[in-house]
Amino acid sequence: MTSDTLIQFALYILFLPLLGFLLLIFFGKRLPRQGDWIATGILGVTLLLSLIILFVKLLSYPAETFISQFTWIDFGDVPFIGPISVELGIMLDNLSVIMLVVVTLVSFLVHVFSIGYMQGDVRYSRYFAYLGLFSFSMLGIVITHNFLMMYIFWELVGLSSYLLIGHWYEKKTASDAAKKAFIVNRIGDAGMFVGIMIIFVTFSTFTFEKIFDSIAVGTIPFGSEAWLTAAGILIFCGAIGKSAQFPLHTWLPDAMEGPTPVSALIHAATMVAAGVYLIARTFTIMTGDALMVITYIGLITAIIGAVIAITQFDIKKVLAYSTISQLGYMVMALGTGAFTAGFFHLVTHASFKAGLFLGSGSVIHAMHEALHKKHDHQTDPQDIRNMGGLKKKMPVTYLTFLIFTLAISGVPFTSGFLSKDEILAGTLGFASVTGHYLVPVLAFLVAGLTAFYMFRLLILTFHGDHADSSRENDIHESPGVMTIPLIIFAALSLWFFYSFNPFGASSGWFYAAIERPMSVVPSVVQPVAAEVFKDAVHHAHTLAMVLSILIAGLGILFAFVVYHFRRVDADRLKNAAGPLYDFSYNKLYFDEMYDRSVVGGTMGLSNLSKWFDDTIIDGIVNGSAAITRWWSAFTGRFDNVVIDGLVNFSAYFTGFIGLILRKFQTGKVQTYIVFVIFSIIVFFFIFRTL
Amino acid sequence: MELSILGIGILTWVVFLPVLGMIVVLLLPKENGLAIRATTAAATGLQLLLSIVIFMRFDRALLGINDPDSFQFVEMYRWISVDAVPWVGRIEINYFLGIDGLSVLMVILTALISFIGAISSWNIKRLEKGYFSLYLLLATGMMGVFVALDFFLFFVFWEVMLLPMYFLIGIWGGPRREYAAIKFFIYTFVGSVLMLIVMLALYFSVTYVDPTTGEKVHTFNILMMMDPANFEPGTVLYGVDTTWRYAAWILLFIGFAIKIPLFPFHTWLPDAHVEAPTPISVILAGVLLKMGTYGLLRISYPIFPDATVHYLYPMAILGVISIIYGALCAMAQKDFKKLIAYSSISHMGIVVLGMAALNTQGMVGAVLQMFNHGTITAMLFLIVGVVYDRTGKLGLYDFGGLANQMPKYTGVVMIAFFAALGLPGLSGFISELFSFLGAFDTFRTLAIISVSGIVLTAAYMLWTLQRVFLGALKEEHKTLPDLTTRELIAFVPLAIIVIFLGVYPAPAIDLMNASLSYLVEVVRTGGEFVIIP
Amino acid sequence: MDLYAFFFYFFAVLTVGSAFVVVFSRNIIYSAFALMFTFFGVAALYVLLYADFVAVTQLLVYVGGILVLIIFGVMLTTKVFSVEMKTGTLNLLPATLFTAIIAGMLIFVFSATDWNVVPDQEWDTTVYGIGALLVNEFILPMQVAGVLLLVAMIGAVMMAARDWTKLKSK
Amino acid sequence: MTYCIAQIPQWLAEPGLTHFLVISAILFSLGLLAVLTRRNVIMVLMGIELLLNSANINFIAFARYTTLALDAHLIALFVIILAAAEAAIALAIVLNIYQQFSTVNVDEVSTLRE
Repeated sequence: MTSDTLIQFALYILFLPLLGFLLLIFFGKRLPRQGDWIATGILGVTLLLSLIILFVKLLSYPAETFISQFTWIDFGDVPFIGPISVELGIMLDNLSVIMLVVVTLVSFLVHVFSIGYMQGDVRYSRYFAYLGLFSFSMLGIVITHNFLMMYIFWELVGLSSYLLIGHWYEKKTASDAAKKAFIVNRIGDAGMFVGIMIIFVTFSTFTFEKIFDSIAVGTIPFGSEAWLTAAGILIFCGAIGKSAQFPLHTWLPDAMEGPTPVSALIHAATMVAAGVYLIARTFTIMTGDALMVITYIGLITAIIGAVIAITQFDIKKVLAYSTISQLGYMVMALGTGAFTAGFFHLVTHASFKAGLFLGSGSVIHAMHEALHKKHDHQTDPQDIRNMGGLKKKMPVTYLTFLIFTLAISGVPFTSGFLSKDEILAGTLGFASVTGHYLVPVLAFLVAGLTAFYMFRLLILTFHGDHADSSRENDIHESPGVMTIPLIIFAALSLWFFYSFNPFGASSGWFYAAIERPMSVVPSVVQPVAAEVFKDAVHHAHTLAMVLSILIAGLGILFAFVVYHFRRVDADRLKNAAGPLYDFSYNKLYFDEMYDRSVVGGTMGLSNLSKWFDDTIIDGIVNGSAAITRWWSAFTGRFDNVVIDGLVNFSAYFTGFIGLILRKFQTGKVQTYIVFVIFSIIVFFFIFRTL
Repeated sequence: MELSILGIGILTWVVFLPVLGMIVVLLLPKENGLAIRATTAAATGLQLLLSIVIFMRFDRALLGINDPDSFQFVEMYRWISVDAVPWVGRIEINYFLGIDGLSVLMVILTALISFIGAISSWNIKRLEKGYFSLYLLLATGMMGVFVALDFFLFFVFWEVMLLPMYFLIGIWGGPRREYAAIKFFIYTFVGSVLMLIVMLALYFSVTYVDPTTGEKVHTFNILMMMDPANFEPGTVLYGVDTTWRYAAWILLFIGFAIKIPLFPFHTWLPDAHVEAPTPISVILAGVLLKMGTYGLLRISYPIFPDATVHYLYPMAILGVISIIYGALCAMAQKDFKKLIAYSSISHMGIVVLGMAALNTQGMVGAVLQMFNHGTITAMLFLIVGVVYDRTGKLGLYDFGGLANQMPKYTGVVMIAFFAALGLPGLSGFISELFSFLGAFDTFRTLAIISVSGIVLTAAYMLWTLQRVFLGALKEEHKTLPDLTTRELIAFVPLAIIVIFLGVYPAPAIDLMNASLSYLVEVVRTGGEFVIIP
Repeated sequence: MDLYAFFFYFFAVLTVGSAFVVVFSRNIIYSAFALMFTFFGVAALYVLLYADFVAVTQLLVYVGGILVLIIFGVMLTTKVFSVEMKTGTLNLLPATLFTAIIAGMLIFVFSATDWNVVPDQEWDTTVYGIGALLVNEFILPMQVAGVLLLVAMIGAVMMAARDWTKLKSK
Repeated sequence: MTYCIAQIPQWLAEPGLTHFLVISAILFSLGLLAVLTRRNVIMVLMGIELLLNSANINFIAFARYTTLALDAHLIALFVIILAAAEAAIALAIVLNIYQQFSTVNVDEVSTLRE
């Protein structure tokens, strides 16, 4: 199979979902079964094609990069700047072909799951149409070969995320969440836009390859390394928004207002991981300083997510914060230089987190049906306090959920263990080279917390007794279309897909395929060199593995002690933590803080502008109104004729004259003539003196 | 390139077809509303058809700007020529039409929006005859402004456009129409007066030698004014970087800035929009605002390159203020139409910023943004018109949940709103992208500040979307009908253009790229250009 | 003081004097009759200025036409045989003041200006010249004037003939 | 002193252009006064006739003493024509006013004010 065929396949993969979107948006309601089979079928085909590409690429062309591009806009030879043209194109390298499979796989399975989950929804066909639009945009991000297309699809996934979060837009919370997601993402995107501007102004192109080559030969923005760092950080801003990194992470928990499969697809597995993918793509031009920023942002995010997740009761919220935390992990990994580990975690996380969300979807679906049967509309079907004991009722869901939980906690023989272990080793190595020991310490802490809160979730949901025994009998296992995707994800969360050695991924195909790219930035601002880093990681590896197993075990043990065996009372713990618990339960008060400062500030500013416009610039300027009133009092014969202060003096003056003239408007011709004559006399004397 | 129909040049046809329509309308009995509407639609439709012919036949490689030989579809006749007036000399005013890459897109936009406006005027109820004849006169005035190459002719068209607008707002407008119309008129008229002053100053400063008689003739020819060699030594505007030239530039700039409208001169716009009937709002936002920026590019830039370059930075600052201030004001509005009006201010700020960048990307972005803003805002005002026609309400909080009730309408709304907030894949993005890219090249800090505008735009647009279309439907709106076929006819072409130019903007960019690059060259070599970080 | 001067002063005094009566008489009928003398005086002044044709026209049109019209107007709108014949004034003080200033101004301008007077020319009758001009250079104004008169006539008839009381009762 | 005495009669003895102009000025002022002060519309009309006459005197005087010649005569003729038309229309209006308001006093007819 030649490279042309691969490119062709990639184009099919990109545009088939768009075709599905168009078909469904225009004809969806008229198609049999509202067209869900079209959407699912298309995704199935793209999955097949991506798998073909993956195998062919990794087996036949492991080291090559295929690019196909065309000139989209050509400015020609621009005066004072030189030739400018904008190319669009696609690029297939190992990174993108792996991402292709991840995206199409998760998307396909979510489509299948949705057929069961969304049964009977008011906008069933619309839902599948939007899923198609999302798949298209996400695949666009994956296979693009330039910044512009990256940005375009970056915003388009934002759009589809907006549409899907707001799927049930009759609910105020849903439309609020959708709006919040889009706007918060826009903030990040604005930063990314500035970064892209810096790049474009310097290199007159958007294409990754050309930019990397230019930097490699020493062309940097405005001749200063600081600008290069700034460009890197600004591009990373896009990732901050999309991957819900601190300080823009607040939209992701709210986004759980969308349907649960959407949360699995967009807000767990693919779109939020796009930020990580972006960093991986632009890793080449990241300076050491930029990577340091990325590391710490990731670290902070990981901690925040983990700390908040401990105390949440909404099953989806817990998962959302765990997603934030895991994304922080990936970002941090890339920041430290553990490139492969970070990206690996993206891939493994995609399957087990999508699985977790679908599992929670399955639970919520069952709860919802049970509550519906009892006409209970008060009880929240998503609150884990209303669950418990589902193990017996939903065995498939439980078992798969258990595997996912083990994976995310980093227990050996799971995919999560492989990737997490590599990341922790990476942080240790990073610390030993640079001396930032805070990074590994906190990273290990987060690993422990993750194990704890995930098992807390698992235990509260599936173990023990059901909260309300009267509805226990109404809860049933979900149908096959929903459990089969779960089983597939569970299988993918085991180690052997990635490496035959369950205690180290570095010998597997993944590590062979993905290698940390060479940095092209000037040597003064280079990050830790790949070889040095590799050595350090190698030394730290065994330590990291032992520690990570230990810590995960501790977390799990603690969760069992508190929630399963109830040796320690959870309420006592809560009271002991006191304000810390409140802090965590209220999500560290981020939303409140932003509402007061950013949202309030903007609204205040906007009201100020309106006031300024209505009062100062426009309206009757206070002064002119006062003068008008003074004048009318002075004449005493007129109502307060409002001179429309038309902003500037001339308008005011016109009104003023008008007022005087109005006085002369007696309706008697003779009076008018008197005035005419008077003016003639005046003119006479004026011109006489001239 | 020449193209004539019945011996009359195509530009004359394009400009005066509406006047022909107007004559027919005036001859029709006033009871025959259908015939009047059909005539209007036919006249503007033919205008659109001709503008498409122009688009097809337009030579993309010719430069234009200050080179009379590379203008296209040129028509030049002696219009007013008075010999030897005391202390003025020979007065010569030409009927001089022609287009280049700068104006061709505006011609197409004008024809398109005129046609859309005619379609959406269908449900005007009162005094149809007067309305449609004024409307057609307005169409002629607008088109004339974009094709005139003689300053006097330009001015005449400018004023011809002004009067019908005044009456259209003042008679067919909303409850406070007189106030709005007067405000519009006075604002614009102040601008006209300032322009007139500069026009006369230019007239007395510029002469050329008539090749047939050998005598020196004062002229209103814009192209002649662009050549510094034509300025008579000792006249007001002679020289480079003189105070008088700066003053003239500022006067012109204020005149045009009122029309754009740029930050401190913008308050007529919200009032005019709120009061104007829907089609007039469409015209106002779709075409009239572009005259300001077009005037700057056509007149201020090449005639006063020295002053232009000197004042680039203040101009860019005003643009940035407009972007952010307009967006902030829009966010605080409770009236649907006012919100869109302020969003226009914000979007036109982007045009000014792109223009001030004075490089090809920025200029192309700016002119494209003029076009795109024309189509997008036309859609937005039509959207407002749809709910206003059905409910008579404009408050943002009066609605909610229309998405379920009117799905086709909501589809159109989605396209327009997302195009307005610069979503990639729709035309607004392309032009904003290049405006910002260009601006970043010249004014680094300002461009970075202005990017915050796109966040604000997203915020108020989505908020509006939420308030009007999402949420629960109100009881009294349960019977609202979806879009009619006629409304769809108005929306669909615009939506198609918005999507097409978003996906493949090259056809539009190719039209103007050569001319605008040349304009950049002309202006930059005429003054001392510096990059301000 | 030759004969010319005598006639001039005589008619000047007649004109101005009767004009005074016109303006200051409280009885409108007196005013109307005094106006006749003013017109006569003006006609005589025209004769003194060698404008025979204009003088005759003045007599015919003003005295024969306009004055009659005015008197009719007076009769139709005033109760002639009542004591109400007197008409009031308004704005007397400012108007008089302004008029005085205007008069002073005019007289000052007229007498202070150095008129470009051509030496005395003796004329024959002007009728021939006027006739020639009327059908040559002034043909268009004459036609327009004719149309104007026609329009004025029809208009006046239309307006005067409309019966308001009947319209109102309907 | 003798110089002065000799001057005045001579100035008086030869009526020239200025004399006619002064007459016309006086007539003009009187007409104006009538227009301005009288309440009766017909009196106002008479004032207007006086104004027109004074203008005519000017024309004819200039015709005699300057190069204006016959052109001025013609203009005077047109003025007379105009005056005739104006008088006819004006009186028709007056009649209408009288029937409408039962008065011909201008100060009572002030609908123009609204």
